[in-house]
Amino acid sequence: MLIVEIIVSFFLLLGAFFALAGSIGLYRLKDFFTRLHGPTKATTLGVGSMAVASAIYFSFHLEGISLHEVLITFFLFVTAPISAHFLAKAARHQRIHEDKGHPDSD
Amino acid sequence: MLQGNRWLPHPLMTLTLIVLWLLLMNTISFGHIFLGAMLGIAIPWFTNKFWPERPCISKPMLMARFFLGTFLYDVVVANVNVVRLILQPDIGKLRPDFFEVPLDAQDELVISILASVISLTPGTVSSEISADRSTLIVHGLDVPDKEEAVRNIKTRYEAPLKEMFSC
Amino acid sequence: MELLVSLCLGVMMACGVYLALRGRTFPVVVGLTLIGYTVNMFLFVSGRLHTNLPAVISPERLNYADPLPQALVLTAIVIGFGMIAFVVVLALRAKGELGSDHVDGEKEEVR
Amino acid sequence: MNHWIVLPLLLPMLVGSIIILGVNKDIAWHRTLGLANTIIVALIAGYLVYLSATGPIQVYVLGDWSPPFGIVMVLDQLSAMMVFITSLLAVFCLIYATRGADKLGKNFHALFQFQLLGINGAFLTGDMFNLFVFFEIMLLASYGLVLHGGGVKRTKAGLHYVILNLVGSSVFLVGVGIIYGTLGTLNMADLAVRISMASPDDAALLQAGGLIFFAVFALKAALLPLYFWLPNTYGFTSAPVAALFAVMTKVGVYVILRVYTLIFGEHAGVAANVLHPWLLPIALVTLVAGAIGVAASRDLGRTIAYLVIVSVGTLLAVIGTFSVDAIASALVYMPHTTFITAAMFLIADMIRQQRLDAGSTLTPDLPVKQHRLLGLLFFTGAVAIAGLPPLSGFTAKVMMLMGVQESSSVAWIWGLVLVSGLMGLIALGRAGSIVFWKTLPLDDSGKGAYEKKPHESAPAFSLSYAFPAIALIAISPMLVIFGGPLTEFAHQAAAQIKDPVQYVTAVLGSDISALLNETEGGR
Amino acid sequence: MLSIAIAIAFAMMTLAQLLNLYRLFKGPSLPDRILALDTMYINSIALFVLLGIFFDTTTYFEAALIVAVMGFISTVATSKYLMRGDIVE
Amino acid sequence: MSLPLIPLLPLLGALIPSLFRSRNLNAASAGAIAGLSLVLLLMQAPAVFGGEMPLESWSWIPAIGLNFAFRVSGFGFLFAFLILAIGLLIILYARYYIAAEDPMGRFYTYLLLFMGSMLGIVLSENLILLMMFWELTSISSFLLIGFWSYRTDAREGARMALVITGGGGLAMLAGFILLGNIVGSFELTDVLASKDVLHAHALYPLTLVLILLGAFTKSAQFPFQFWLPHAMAAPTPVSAYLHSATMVKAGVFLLALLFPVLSGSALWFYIVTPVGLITLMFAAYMAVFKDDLKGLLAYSTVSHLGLITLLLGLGSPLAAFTAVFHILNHATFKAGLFMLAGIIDHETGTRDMKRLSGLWKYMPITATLTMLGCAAMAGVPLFNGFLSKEMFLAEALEPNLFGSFSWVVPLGATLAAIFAVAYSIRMVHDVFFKEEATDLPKKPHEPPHGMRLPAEILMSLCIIVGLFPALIAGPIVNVAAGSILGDALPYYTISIWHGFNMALALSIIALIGGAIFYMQKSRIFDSHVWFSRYCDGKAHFEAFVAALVRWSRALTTRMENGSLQRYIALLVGSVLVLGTAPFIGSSSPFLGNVAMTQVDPVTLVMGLILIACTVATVVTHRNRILAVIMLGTVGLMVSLAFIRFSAPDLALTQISVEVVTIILLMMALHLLPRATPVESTPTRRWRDLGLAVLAGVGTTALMMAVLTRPYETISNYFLEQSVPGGGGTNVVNVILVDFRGFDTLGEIVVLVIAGLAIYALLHNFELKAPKVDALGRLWTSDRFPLILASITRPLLPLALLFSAYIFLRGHNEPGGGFIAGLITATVLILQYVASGIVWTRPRLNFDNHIVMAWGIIIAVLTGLGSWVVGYPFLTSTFEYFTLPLIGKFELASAIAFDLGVFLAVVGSVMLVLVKLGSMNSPDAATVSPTAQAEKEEAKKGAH
Ligand code: NA
Ligand code: NA
Repeated sequence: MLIVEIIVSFFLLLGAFFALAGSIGLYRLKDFFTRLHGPTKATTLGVGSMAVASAIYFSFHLEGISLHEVLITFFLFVTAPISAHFLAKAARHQRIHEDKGHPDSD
Repeated sequence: MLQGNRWLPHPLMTLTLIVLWLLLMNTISFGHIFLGAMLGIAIPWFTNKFWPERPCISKPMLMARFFLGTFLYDVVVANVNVVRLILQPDIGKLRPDFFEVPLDAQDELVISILASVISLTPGTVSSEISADRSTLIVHGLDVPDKEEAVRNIKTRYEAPLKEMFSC
Repeated sequence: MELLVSLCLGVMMACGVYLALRGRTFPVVVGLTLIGYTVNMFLFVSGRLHTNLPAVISPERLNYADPLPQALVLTAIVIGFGMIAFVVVLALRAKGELGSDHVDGEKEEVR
Repeated sequence: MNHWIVLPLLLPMLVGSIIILGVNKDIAWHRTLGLANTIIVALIAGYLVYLSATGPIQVYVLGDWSPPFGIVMVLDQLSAMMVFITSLLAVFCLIYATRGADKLGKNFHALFQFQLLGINGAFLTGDMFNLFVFFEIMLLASYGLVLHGGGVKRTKAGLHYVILNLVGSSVFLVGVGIIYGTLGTLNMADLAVRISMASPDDAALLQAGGLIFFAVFALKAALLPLYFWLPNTYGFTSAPVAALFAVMTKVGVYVILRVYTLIFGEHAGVAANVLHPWLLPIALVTLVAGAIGVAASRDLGRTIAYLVIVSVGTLLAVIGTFSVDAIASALVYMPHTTFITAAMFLIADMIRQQRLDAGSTLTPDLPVKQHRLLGLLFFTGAVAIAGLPPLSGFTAKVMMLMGVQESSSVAWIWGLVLVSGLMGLIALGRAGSIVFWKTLPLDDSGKGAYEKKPHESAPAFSLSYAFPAIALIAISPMLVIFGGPLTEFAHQAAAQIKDPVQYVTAVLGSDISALLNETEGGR
Repeated sequence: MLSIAIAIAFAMMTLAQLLNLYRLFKGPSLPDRILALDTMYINSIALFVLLGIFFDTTTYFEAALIVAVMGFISTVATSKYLMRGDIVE
Repeated sequence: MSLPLIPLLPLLGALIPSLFRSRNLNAASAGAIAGLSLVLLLMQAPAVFGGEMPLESWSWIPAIGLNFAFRVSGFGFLFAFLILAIGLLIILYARYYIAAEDPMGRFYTYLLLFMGSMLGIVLSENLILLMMFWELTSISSFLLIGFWSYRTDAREGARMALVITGGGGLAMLAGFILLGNIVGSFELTDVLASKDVLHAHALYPLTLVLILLGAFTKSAQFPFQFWLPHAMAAPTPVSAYLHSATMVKAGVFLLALLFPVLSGSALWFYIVTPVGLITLMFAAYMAVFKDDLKGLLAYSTVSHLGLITLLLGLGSPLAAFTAVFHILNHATFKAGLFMLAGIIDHETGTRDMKRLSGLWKYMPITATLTMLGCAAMAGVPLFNGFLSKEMFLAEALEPNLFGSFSWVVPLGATLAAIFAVAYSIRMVHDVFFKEEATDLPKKPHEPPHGMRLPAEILMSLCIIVGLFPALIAGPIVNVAAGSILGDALPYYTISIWHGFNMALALSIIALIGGAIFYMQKSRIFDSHVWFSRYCDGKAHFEAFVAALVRWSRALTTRMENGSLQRYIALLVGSVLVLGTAPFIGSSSPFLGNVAMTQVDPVTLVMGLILIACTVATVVTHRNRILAVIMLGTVGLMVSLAFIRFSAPDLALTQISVEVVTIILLMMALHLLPRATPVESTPTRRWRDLGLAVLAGVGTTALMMAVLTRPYETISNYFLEQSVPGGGGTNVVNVILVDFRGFDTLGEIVVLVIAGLAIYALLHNFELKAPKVDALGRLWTSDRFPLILASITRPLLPLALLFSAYIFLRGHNEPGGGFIAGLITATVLILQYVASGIVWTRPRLNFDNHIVMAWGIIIAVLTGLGSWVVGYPFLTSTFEYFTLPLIGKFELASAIAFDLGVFLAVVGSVMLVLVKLGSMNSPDAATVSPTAQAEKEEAKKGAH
């Protein structure tokens, strides 16, 4: 059981690290388009990895396997690029890349 | 590969749904396979009009290799890479920029999958598809060489995708 | 914990009321939505705060959160949604009929 | 289990939905279904009144989950009477609406059925949260009906009505939260039992819960300072809707009566009689404000709307003394004022139509086309409203004056009820005089002034068009002629209300109600 | 050991939420704020998952999945609002 | 049953005259009805004169002491007789008087109504019944006075009469209720026998004053006298009837009727006597200066009513007796005089005594009759008026009145008598004598005989009674007075000659003085003008009403300034006051004694984020889209809180509803201004902030008060019964679909209504959307970005599977029909977002109206299923089945119910969002099935 705990802990911490990194990117980076990269990739992977951790955990803690958490990961991976694409499109429409740091448009 | 008919318009989708159902339910009892099959038949029947075209996957093995190999590897690498860039002390050194990828693929689904894949892999977010669908505008987090980036995308992602979906 | 929740509700209620007292339909709707969140929480919390006691019966558990307020709040959320939807559309209709989005249909429109 | 009790709810719910199914069908189809169902519901409601008068309080246990766990519908004399008033009124309002008002917008008939459902539900339910649900059904349907047809004034008034009530609904939930959070139950009878045993430590909190409810009910009932939405809402909406709404404020009155006799009544221990110090003065001030509004009004529709406020003030002032006699008299006044104000809304609408541009504003204009018919109707209605004999306003007023005699505030009630009656008389006299007598071209001398011509393009109404108004007006003398049985019924109903043990026994069985008796006796 | 990992993960995700909040408030552009909100949605999934492991229950799974679905739809709709004004056209 | 018929015949038959077109039939039918009543009355005469009092009584509304009870006392008989006899004469007279253009049928209808009401007053045995008839006379006289409604004076006169007499009636009603209560019965027989009980009661003064108010207003006693002269705007038959024998006499009738029980106290004396005296003098004086014939008669009437009141006030049996006698006499001559005034008006076209003169030449018979009437009015010997007036003077001279002020009454009486003589002379002299008038509107001549006949009869009676009082009037007056006074009836014979006494002397002084006063009239005239103007209560009354209206309007507009913000503030304020009041001065502790639980850091931070976002919503609210985003964050945090505190179902619901709400808000925002301008003043904002903070503090405080207290809930039952009774492990869901399924049914009805009402609101409604975004840029031309459409389409089946999962799991795990419905609706809406209405609509080819309606129908039918097997509505059932291969599964009726919920949610949410979306999408209209149906309908209509 210890090995399971270790694996779960690993995935959890790795996921949390990536997710936090995504948010740090959101916090730190200088313009919208660069900020977009963090949440799109790091956060998606991070949270996805935590879902996998959960799947592993419950597969060993409950009767039978528990894989449905993987669906969350799957869903995040399918939708994250669309969200990112849309946000980028919206930002391009607002021409944020032309005059950097445009204040709230509305 | 799997041809649909009036009663089973999307055999592949039906299969996917059954698998998903079992995943959701966390069981593989016969009762749930039965229920999943019922839903797997009923739902595509209802949604057929939304997605009448059956994606033609000519090379399933290539597909598997691509998504479980290249893609998964790139995702992890991309993330490590991005995290490194994000966390580096001097973020002023980044060279973010837009660049245009000319598209060979014409199929909507292929373009969409390509765009998604691009967004999930090294330092790039696809941010616009031109109106004539001939180019994809991509934003890179750190782009020292635009041409290199374009070439990378075209060979590493577009080519296999085109190939696996070409019938 | 109780104090934290109560404070959160107080702030939400205050902000909701302040917005509901504005002169334009849109902030009023936002305010009403906030008030709605607040009272739903209020009703929910009246069944007390329970940690890790979801009211799903399972043989391993002895204690459960009070399910009744939860059911009530579920109903209240749905009803509140219907109401908010209606008032949003009514705000549109009022804008069309009154020529302004002021709640009294009076003031000049400011873009 | 007597299934008749839930039919006034299930039938409108079902038929309303069936009407939606025919959303693209001919309006005649909607009308036939809606009207047929409303008539059936009214007949059933009539049977329920009979049932309630001849037997004990009946309880319908929905889902067969014994109270206090499930939801119950409770048929006592009060709820039966209110359901009957509503259903009967709905029949006439709907008939009037089928003369054209229902075609001004979409979905009128379905909304109407749901309105009926909401109101009847509010009267029948024996559960505090279910009451909230029915309030919301009633309100949302009323929003739809109020705004039916659109127009600038209607929309603005509707907006105010809707937003205020949205805030009100939120307050209701806070109230539910407080009482549930302290007493742990929602069934009204169970609340009554538990509150009687509540700890003195909870006194202020329970009282606050009780009074916060009152704010909501006061908004619905249109008490000062929460009635300002009413004059425009009622005055500017379509006539059949305004007429139906004559019963909406009564829902507020009903709930006040129910909640503050059953739950926060005499036996409520630490929260006993929590509303007593508040209701009477507020109602009296409302009465005065309403009368002032009546005097101030420049429009017939608004005049009647203010009369609704006056009637609410009167009702609650009388109820505010909380004696059996007073409540009985209020219950006699209830059908009178509901039917007559409804009739007046319809009459005002017919007048408005025949005066074309002048509409219902109180300015001299050409005579109405059918001055004899409309004049007679208006005059009769005015006599009834002003509380003059031989119509029901008089008997109700006399009974109310007698009913409050034991109250220490009798002088205030008498004075204000009588004076507001006089102000109503002045205002209605003025209004009728302007509409029917002071007609253009103004002429002080000539004989033959009866030859004055109305608008040529004004519509003329057949008797069948005027039928709903005539029928509603005709109820007034009926209430006098059959005043004996009516007052007797009201008296029994009032006695039933003032004895919550009956209610609690019916709902929870005698074991639990014994607790109530004990605690009552103990204090 | 797992509980320590969970605690650390909780701390990290909470910090992440605060950083998201910073971006939400700071902006400066609307896409920035929408991105911040979207990230908050996704990080909330992480919190649900952590909570599930912490309490040893799968009851929160549906909530996590729904937050994923709804966060996505919300972001798409908001972005479309910025681009087209008309969401359903 | 014959007694009630006497008043009921005219009341119930009132409409009959209106049925005929012929004027003769109008009059004849009215006359027949009145005649029939008179016959019925006379049938009671033997009994009445035999000293009995016929009485018939039925119980009517015991709760208000109302019995349908009638009596014919002697006094009532006298009055009823006057009402019917004079009424018949009036009917005859009016046949000639009412012009051809006037609606005669209606006139008779009103007249009969009035007649019946008067009869009701005088024949009622029950006080409440009497009250009903009393107010009926106010109403019917309102109609009669306003008969010529096109005239301003008629309208105003009628309204004033109604308000004054109606108002007095209200006071009297209050008095009657007090009286009835003190006595313990509303039957006159009981009341009249209860003098001692009443006088001993603390409320006697109030009762008396209230009843007197009613009587005085009705009988136009000072200071309420002013309405009566203005009631003269009525057609003359009306004046003749109302102001001689009937309406105004109702007041004195009542005084006399209740004389036995009310009188006999100092209070009675000190109120009634002065009022009568002042009225008597004041009105007589005013009458002298009236140029209008009817005005003169009106004031004279007021004055005579004052006289009768004064007599009753004096309180002695003989005075009461005299009052009764004078009632009879006054009715006779005054009715005749009014008719004559009407004849003069009718034949000359004017009633103005300044214009009329020298008519003797043209109308000698009318002149003669008028002189007879005036002689009676002036109290000239040998006429009936003299008799009662002399008796009055004799009473006035009774010593011991007012102690040392005992001279006041005789002096006043004499003065009034002088004025009476003067105006009587004036009426005769100014009209019929002096030089011949030249500018009369019509050429005067005698009226048709039928019109004069009633006056002739009445004047003859004046003389006959005057000559043979004991013979003609004696019996009836005795009977009448006897019924009031009972044993106290004084032994008194009416006769012309009582020998030389002080009263006779005063009579003579009055006659001479009156003549002198008339001759000196012109001197006083000028000084009188201002007095007359000042003393006309009408101006004051009108000014009062106008002020009332003005004041009401000012107050109303100040309170109801049409500002929703104020109304909301009032509502919030009311809640604050009501919620705070119980805590003030309460001995119960504010907080309970349950300890608080520990805060963990994660929850603390999330709570702070929630607070921050909430505040941010307010701070950013002027930038609306920003506020929406902040609101979205608040919603997310609330659902986190639900998860944190063990309510997964709520979290699911909250987050779904939240997103749909946000979409809805943005769809609306597209059509609304995108910014909120700064409008309210800083003061106002501070006020709002103060109110908001108080509301917040109140919420926190109440929440704390609740959370720190122990409570016992009924919920254990649900937890215990959920599996065995409801067949599900998710207790929240079992409560929703089973224990409290009725709430849920109501909840979906709310959603469906919202759909319906919103659809109706948006129907045929358009709102212009801006062509550019907030930065002034054209919208992106790419309406449906490729990537979204091509990914969401394959995702749709997966999402539907997910919602099926949520739906089916609901009974046992978090989920259920509602959340599944919301997921389905949102993913379908996502298709609209991705691909547009034109593309999506045909692919979802069902009317959302029908989907949501089926939702309710299925839910209701599921509930009704239990009826069939004899259980109440919504009784659930579930069963576990085991099928080969498939294994054990559960079928619960609750699932069917939940399906209804699902459909209602899908239908209503879709209906709203799609309708709202298509509002501004012109191409969307082409694909809506409803639009198609409407088009077809329009086509059908065109054919
Ligand atoms: Na990428
Ligand atoms: Na649109």
